[in-house]
Amino acid sequence: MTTGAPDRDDDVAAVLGEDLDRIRETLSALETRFATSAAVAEPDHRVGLMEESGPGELDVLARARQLQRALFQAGLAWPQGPVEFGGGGRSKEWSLALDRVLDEYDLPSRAQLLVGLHIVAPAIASHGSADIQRRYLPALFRGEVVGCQLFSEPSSGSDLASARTSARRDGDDWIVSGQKVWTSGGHIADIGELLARTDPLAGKHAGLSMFVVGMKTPGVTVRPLRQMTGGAAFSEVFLDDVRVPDANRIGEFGAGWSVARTSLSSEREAMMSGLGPLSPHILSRLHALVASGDRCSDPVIAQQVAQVTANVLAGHALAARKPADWGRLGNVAGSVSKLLLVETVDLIGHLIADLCGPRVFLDEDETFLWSEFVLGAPSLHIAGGTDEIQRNVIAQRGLGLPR
Amino acid sequence: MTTGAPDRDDDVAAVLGEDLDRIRETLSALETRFATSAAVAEPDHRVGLMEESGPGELDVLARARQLQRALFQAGLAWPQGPVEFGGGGRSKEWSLALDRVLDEYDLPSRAQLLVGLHIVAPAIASHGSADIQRRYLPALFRGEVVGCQLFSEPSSGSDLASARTSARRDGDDWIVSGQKVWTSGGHIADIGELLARTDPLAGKHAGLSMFVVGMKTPGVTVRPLRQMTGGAAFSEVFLDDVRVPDANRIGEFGAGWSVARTSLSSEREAMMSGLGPLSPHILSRLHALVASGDRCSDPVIAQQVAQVTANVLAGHALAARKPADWGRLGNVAGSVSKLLLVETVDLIGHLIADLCGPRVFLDEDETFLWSEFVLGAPSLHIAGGTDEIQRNVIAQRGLGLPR
Amino acid sequence: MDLEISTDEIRRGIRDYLADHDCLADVRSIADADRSAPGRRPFDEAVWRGLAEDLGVAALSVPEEYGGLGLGLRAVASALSEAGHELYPGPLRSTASATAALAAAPTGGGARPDVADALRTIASDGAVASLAVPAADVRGGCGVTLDGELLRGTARAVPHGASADLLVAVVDTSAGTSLVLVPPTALEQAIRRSRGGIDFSTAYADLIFDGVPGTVISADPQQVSHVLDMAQLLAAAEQVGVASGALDRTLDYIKIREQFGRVVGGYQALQHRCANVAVHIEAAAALVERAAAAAESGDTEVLARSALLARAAASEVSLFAADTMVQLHGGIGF
Amino acid sequence: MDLEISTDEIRRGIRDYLADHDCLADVRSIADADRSAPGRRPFDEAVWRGLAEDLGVAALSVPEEYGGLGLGLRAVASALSEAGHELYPGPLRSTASATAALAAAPTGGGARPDVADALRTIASDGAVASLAVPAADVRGGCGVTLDGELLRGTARAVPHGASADLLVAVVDTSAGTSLVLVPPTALEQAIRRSRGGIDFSTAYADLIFDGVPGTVISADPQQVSHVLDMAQLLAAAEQVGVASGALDRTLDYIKIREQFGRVVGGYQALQHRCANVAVHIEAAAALVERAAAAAESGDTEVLARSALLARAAASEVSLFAADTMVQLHGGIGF
Repeated sequence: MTTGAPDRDDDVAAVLGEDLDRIRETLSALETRFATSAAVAEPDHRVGLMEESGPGELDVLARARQLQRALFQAGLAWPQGPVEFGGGGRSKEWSLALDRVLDEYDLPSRAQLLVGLHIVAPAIASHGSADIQRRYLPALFRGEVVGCQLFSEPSSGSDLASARTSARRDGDDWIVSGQKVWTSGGHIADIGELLARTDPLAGKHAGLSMFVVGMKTPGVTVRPLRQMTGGAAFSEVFLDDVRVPDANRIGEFGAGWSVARTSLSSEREAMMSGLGPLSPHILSRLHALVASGDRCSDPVIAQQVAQVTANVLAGHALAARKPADWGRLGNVAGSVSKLLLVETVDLIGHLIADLCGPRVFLDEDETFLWSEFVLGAPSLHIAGGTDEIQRNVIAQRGLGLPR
Repeated sequence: MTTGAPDRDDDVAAVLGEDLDRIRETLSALETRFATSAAVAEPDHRVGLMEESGPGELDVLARARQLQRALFQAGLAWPQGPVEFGGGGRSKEWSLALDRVLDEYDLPSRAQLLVGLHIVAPAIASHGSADIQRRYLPALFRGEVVGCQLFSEPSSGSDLASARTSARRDGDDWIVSGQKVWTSGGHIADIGELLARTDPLAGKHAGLSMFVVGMKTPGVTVRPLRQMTGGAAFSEVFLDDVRVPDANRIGEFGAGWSVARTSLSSEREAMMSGLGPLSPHILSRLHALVASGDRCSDPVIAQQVAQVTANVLAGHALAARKPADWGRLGNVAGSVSKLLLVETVDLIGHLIADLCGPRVFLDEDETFLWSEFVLGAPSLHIAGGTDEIQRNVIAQRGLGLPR
Repeated sequence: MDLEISTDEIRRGIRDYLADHDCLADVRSIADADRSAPGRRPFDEAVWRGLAEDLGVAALSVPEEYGGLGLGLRAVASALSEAGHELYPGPLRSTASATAALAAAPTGGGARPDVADALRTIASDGAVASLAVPAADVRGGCGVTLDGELLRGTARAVPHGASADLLVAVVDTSAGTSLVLVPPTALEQAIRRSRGGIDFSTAYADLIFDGVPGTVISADPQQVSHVLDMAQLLAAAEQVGVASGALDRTLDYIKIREQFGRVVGGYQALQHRCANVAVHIEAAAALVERAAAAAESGDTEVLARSALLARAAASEVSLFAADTMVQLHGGIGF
Repeated sequence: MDLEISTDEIRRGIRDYLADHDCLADVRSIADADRSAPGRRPFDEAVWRGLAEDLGVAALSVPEEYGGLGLGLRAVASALSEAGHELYPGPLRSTASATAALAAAPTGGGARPDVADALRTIASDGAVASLAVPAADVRGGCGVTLDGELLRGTARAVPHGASADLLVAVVDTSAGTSLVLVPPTALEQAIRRSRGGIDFSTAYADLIFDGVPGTVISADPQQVSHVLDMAQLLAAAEQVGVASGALDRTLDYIKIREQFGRVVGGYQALQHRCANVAVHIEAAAALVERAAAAAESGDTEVLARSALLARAAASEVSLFAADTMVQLHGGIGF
């Protein structure tokens, strides 16, 4: 078990009840199983905010898939999923409690599966036909299929609904052409959730539909993008007369915008939970960094540490909140959580820079490991919708100010 | 001389040259002259950001007028003014250097004259006829006439150009009716600079003209406004068929908006100088407060003190900057300075609150004296144009972003 | 009793009651009275009685055996948030803090008779109580020492100290810092000096003790610091309410105030500022919820940590929201 | 010579020259080279020679008797701001800092021959110089001690330390912390280890001295701290330039990038953020101007205070401007 993880309530036991013992047994066994191969597979000890492509990437992915399959078999991969597809049929509360227990165990990272599980799957689950649900949901939650998101385009960033990638009908298929960008994990994904314009004559939003596209389909080209951290977590994806069956449509014809909103809001909520950038793993390493330096008794640093701690605890408490407790902000909870998250990540970045000084940007042992975190922080303000978009959403949909 | 005043360059001597000795002689004599009556006239030692009406107010005003007259006679009240009206005919540089020297002397406050000198007078000097200049400028700078500003209305705050107070022509006069608000020193002023709609059919901006109105003219009613500090620095002014001669018009018919902009920009520039809220007097008392407490060695407080010091020095340096050094921001220099000022005042307010804790809001000796400063700080974000308006101005007129 | 439903009922009950009694007008009249003759006039007695007795808010966290509802700090925190939302100027928080201290006192098979009496009078008689705590930068007591069985010294700026019927004080004794109950008969012997100031939503008084009897209800240092943590939590809950009330009033105003031919609430700068306030209110509220839940489940360690973080966050957001309210009201806000 | 006109000429000259040579592309290619084979490649030698020799920027503050222009720190600060604006990755600041240290060395009727030689080679030969200073949290020297006449120890992360022809180092000696000149012949004996990292606009190297000759040019503690102040001021000047370059690039982009059918530069949230950056750039620039003026007029006390405040303000605004640039470019900024 990790040390220094943030504190947690003990009502986990109350929610999970008699399942708890069995869960802990399963997770302990998995911890042991994966620990044996950990030293080999973990490429280095860098602390980054994103999974980036690199030498050890495929090993990490393989371990993530193995873990996901094992959790699925134990009924712990998809607690809220319908029982007929292999889900657990549990409540949201149960699922949140399970996440807390999962946080306690030192298991391989599943970060490369998150887009599929927390962006693609919710869209399919909420809007997809029974057929498409059956085809993709169990496979995603079993770790057999890795998903990515094909939403943004060079000229459609914040204004996502202006997407130009076109899908024109051809018999039972659609022929898709266009360019997508900022696709996390595009190069390792099996399927993509594709937002395309199916009716150029309809309104901006009404002209969109959503599809599942196989990333190995002829006409799909993935080109990784170099980013500020030096790594490549994102890709450009070119779609050149790609044939997608109509059976792969998620939701109604013209309902693409509504499906996209489901995905985006699920993404925001996942980010603030332990699944997002502020994993227990990162937090415990942060605590260790603070404790190791000679400045941990510096009052100026102490103020920053307290602020970070408050934000992290608040974020976890919000992630565990019941929908009813959100009041008028219930429909913008993801945006609230995401703004708190990015503020927290910035605070951590500043804390690290203040603690390490120039050693964070020079190739110094230990401290340089944080450079990717510091350089990665800006991306979180943009990914999943910019801060400006989140504030517009809160003000207009949450606080009732005019659009 | 005050102690603990912010440091200043010694090139004051270079600019003022051989005048410097004579100036110091004059100011020393004035310091001695006013020191004898100081204990009587200063009502208390509270530290506020605005002159507020109260028991000792008229004594303070009388002393301000006496000082102003003495400075005028010594050629130190209106350095940049034309010689034929009693001004000094000096350069801006000379005038700024004089301000620095003035800061060194412990002279009575002239805060109640500032609106007349730094808002009304610049408008008359830039736009007024020779006749109106002759009638008002020397009187303002001699301290014989106290001015106030009649711009804002209940429904015209940030959107000043939507002013509805109407002036209709009647022979050689105008008949003015309407309501003005947030008039600083309205109850002590002799004249007001009045923005009124002279042509309801012309465009929003083109329909405005500017006048000088005597505050004792029949139909003018001044009602002080209670504010957050408990005091009353502002008034409402009701204008009820007030007769104003056309000879009191400042600038052309329909040029009221342009005249107002001169006043507003002059106001902003004056605020950041030693004439504004951050007078050498307040700063030396702040230094004394920091030094007197047991927290002056607290690193968290030290960070705040350093930040305040940096802002104050930067503000003074900007106030002394030559127009050419502003580059593309030359036409929005007042807005830049004002935003820096209000940020500084907020920083000081937080520092005071952190230093004094609850003693700043309880009737405690010494520390409670700062409560007016802390409570007054918010008003500076609004007076002279809100922060939002200043940022719009900087972005659009300075940085060239679209309107 | 289902706590969830209760909490909502409590919130609604208090909000409706206080809205009917226009607290803000009461605060303004207190301020006006003070400005004409400094020295604060007390809160409205009838509103307090209605709140404490008719609505039973004072009894929320009093154990059932002493006539209370036996609810935990989540209910009390909710009540205080509502009172803060309306800027209620009476002794709800001071009474709740003292109640928390009394209810937490070690019982050992039933509370001591004096503690039981104090709880009963709070639950049933609308008694005003307060908690005298040390200043923020002081370790130890509130300025008062217990000398034998008599209290000596001055407790400064005690919330609603002039109106309090009974007091719990953090006091220096020979056994260390302790919690001391000053029952009504004893408190009458204290000299009370009302304090002026600029907080018109809470009255403060210095309480001067010159040989006033008091009884130690706990000398356990952990108990003392647990009580101080609960007081921080309750203050934070009230502040979150103050912040949310300020935001609501701001939203109401900027939805109708027009400049440049449109409502100012349509400007992105104002929308984003309000969104930021909302985010930080939720963060502070989440910390309060967390601390209150920890208090209820008896996890004093989590309470200790999260109560102070909640208080810090709530202080900051209440200032931020109040400042936003002033700014976004323009001149009339000031 | 009228300084005002000169400063403008200097600014324009450097800006035009660096714009012609596309520094940003050079920084990118340095980064690309480093990413494929870690270990930074040096700056473009031809651009440095053009800047130092053809434009005479290296000679700005070298006294006239040693072939320089004899200008003060205001001119040098202006030059560094322009270089920062273009993110020039060569040794301009390191050379300027060393030059300031050499020019400030006590002369007593003409500089010592070794100092004079060093200044001449900087002014006329395009020599790369650097200043090795102690780490921010360290009092004393840069990690190197003078043992008799030989230097021992390691100066870590010296800017452009791998390319430097000569070095001024803050060194611990038996007479206290002193300024030591390491002339070209001596510096050749140091072991140099290039440092990797994520700053592609400045190369760093550790310099290891194992008995390398060096000569004390000043053991006066005030002189040492004056030199460190000047170095802070020059760093601040460069950072102000970096910030203003970031703002300019941001403005260029948001004036053309369209979303929701309009340029994003029309949104109030973005306008206000840019306005805030501009305000803080001017504040930092004003502090730099003030510190530079104090340095020129020999007011070391004002310099000491304002140089550190300028540095702190410039550090903050350069981060703020760079972060704004990344954010307002959206995904392509990252």
